Amino acid sequence: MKTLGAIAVIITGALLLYASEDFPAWGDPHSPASQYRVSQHYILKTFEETSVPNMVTAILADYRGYDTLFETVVIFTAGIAIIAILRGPIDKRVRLRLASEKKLRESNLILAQTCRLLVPIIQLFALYVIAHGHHSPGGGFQGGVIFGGSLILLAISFQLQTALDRVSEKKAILLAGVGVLIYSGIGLVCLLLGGNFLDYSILHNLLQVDPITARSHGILGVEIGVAFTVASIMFAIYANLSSRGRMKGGL
Amino acid sequence: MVDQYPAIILLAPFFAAIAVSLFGSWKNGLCLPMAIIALGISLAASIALLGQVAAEGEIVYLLGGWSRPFGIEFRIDPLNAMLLVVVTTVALLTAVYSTQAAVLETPNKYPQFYTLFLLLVTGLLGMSLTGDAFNLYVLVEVASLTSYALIAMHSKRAVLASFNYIIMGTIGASFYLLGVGYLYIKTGSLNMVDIREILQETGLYGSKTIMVAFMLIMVGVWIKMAFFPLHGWLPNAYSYAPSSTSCILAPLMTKVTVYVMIRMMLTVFGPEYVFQYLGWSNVVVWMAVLAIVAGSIMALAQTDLKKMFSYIIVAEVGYMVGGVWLANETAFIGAFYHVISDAFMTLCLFLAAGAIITKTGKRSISEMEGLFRKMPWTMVGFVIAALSMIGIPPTCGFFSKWYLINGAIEAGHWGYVVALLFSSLINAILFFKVFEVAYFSKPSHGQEKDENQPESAGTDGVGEPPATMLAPLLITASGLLLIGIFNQDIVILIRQAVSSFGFIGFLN
Amino acid sequence: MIWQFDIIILGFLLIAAILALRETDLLSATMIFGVYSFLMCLLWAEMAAVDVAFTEAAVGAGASTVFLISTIYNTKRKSSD
Amino acid sequence: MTITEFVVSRLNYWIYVILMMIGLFAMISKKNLIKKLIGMSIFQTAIILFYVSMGVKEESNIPILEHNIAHASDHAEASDHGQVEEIRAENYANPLPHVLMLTAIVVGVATLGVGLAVVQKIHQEFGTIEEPEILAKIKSGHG
Repeated sequence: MKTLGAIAVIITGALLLYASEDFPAWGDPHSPASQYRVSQHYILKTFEETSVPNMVTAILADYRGYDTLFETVVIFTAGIAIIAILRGPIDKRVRLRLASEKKLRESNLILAQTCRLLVPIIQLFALYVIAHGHHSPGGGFQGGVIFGGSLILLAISFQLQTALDRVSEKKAILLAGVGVLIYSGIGLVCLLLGGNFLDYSILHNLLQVDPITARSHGILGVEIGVAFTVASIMFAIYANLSSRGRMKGGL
Repeated sequence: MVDQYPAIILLAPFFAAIAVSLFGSWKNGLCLPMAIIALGISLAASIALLGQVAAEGEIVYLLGGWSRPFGIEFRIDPLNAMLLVVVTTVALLTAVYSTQAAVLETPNKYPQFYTLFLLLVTGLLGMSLTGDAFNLYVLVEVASLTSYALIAMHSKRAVLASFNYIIMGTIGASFYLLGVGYLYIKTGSLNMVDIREILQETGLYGSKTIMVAFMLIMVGVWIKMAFFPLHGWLPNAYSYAPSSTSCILAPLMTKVTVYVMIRMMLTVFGPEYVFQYLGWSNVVVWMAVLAIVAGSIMALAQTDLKKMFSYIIVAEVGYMVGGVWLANETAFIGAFYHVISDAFMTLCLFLAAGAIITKTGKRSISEMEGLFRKMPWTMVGFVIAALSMIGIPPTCGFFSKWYLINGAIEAGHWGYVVALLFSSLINAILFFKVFEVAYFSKPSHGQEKDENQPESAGTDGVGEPPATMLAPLLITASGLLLIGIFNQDIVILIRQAVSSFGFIGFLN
Repeated sequence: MIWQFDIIILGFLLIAAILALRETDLLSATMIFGVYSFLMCLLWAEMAAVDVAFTEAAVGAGASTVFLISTIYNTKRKSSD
Repeated sequence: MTITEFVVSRLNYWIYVILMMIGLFAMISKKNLIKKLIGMSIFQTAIILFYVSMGVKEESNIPILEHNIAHASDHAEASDHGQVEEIRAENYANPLPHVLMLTAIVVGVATLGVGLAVVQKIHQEFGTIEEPEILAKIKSGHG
């Protein structure tokens, strides 16, 4: 396997290096990828068409919103998949190990207090990242991961149960579903109002704004949906992986 | 509403998946009806869309209302319209089949199973619909992630098979992604049609990057469809998966990926580039020959029923890849016709295998004694599928082979003809081996067998499977005959699509 | 883009990738992998891909590492290669 | 073109290939399943590095409009067009690869998560995560 792998790797690598000879230089502003009308249009027209200064957010949630919908679905799928894989009958061995582990935990005062202090700040920051995605780097994914991270931090520094008391696994999956539903629901509303799927400009009647601002609002709505899904799935994945799908003990 | 069919096809299973995940754990009984209703809607919409495409030609659906190179679009021509009907039909039949099977095989994961199942169908539908090269990658990943999980949900061996599938599947998808990146760095576009136009207009045919991009995409897609030297992950994954999973994965995953390959070759790079400029068809057809021969021989060596079927799939992938790369219209018609008929043949085989395994608990061919007596209707379905696999006239398997062989003769590729005939012969041997055991041998150890059987089987040996398992099987079997009988209509549709690609004149 | 910075990080990246795969203690390997992710994040930020860098910092260096550690905790720490 | 310029213009593409091959080799030849997954992540991030590298433009800024430009074009209709500072494409990095790679990162972590879940399941079933040991257990009829 090792020699076979090495041969395959060397051949592929040689092929890729051979092709890279043909690439435009790194950082060349006149490379085809940057010169072609797609990229030009995105840079020049995004603000005009969606009134979002952060081009990445606008392309992510609007021009290529369909991609992002399925990106959210990928995360959602991963969450469901991990539950489906790990859930099973309870194994005695693990339960024993968990019992011994429990005692070590509870005593660490500094850790507990720092965490108590940090978690709300992290969550606040996450909300800021989600909401400010139009104007600065960030958006639903990043904010969602950070929010999920705050729950993971809670679970690591106390016990998994502490975090699960606040957001149980069932709730997390429910919230993740709601997130995907928000995203696709906005798309569906567009479809029902007579536009194409995910054509937010059609929402302008509903929101009482002009079509361009409607796109901006649509993007915000979509980002919120993404954040819901990502935050809750990140936590659900952690909860499952750290406890072997048993929701007990954990890291 | 009429112009929203493409969205409806995709969204019906998608929303059903979310609904199942939201309400499924609250009421398990809701999962299956929701799945069946959604797939029914999707099937109806895809049939309507097929009618529309057949009448009006290619349909473009702009997502988000953004025009061609800026947004993502669905492009539906007769080929993928037919594929959509195939995918939704197979999914619907499998959903009906899973009524009992899912309860038996994944008892405590009922909502998860249906969520993943519907998302898998969504991914496959999206893969066939999309007209955007990068979007295809995302949907490939949706379909792959769900299939990893669906496979790993079951037995011990399935978990390991799933891990190998994750590794191989990720390599395949990443190669595809890299190939798209290579295309992007040279063309600056991600839209399939747009890429082809830029390639033609700016004279990029000679570019090394484009050639390597083509190789990367092909290798990536071949890994995903288990083309012979890259097939390693498939047999274990499909044969150890729970039966309702293998019933949906085995017929659809490889076929949809073959369609992706067709789309990449014809829509993105264009037949001119692939067949005329590169001129690799001969090499690839020989690889296909190798795949057919190797797949058949490996199938012959198997004792496990489902594993034997999995190796037959490896051989069948060789048929389709070879047919496409023969680069003439007849062979292409054969290849695409085979995509359709093979989806149903494989479904029929796996449904039969699933029914047999659930009822008897036996996986090995040598343990199939007396099945004709015990489960006559199941075996009727099995026999029709087997005849189709071998290529006996009224079934669809005959017609696809007919076109493939004619195409190969047209292209003067005798190696492929021989391989096809050889593989049919091996299939005949394989299936008659099964028939022999199932029809002629009597169960040697009559009474003590009962203890090994699952609770579902009655106390006095084995009977027919429940109606929810039998009905899809028989519908599929009759479908095989219908596809065979109405082959002309399908061929006309394929020809309509092929004529727009302009195949004639690319003989090698 | 600042090419001097680019070259330095690329060098470190190579080292980190090789070390992460050569280390037989999986926990250390995971930590080095976290470093690798973080270097990637720096590199992308330097290449003006701030959103990607942000995501990688949160996902690659954060979530992935935690997932890996929790798996190692539940399986075993020593690797044969 | 000096040597430095040549190296700088190519280095990113070389390094990504090397990183990708390191990852690929690990995926194929490592025996430990977690090592394989780490290799997989390296493999995927290398591809992301490639994509991000092709979006770079010399002297360009992050793809977010500066406030004054955004604000100015807000009232573009009102003021004379000549007064407003125009958006120039070469001032901003190509945003499209960034968008695509956001998706790829998320797909990567999802795959990693599912892979790790499968590894844990394998450990539960076989008691080991070394490939040869698992295969030996299957062969001896344990599996």
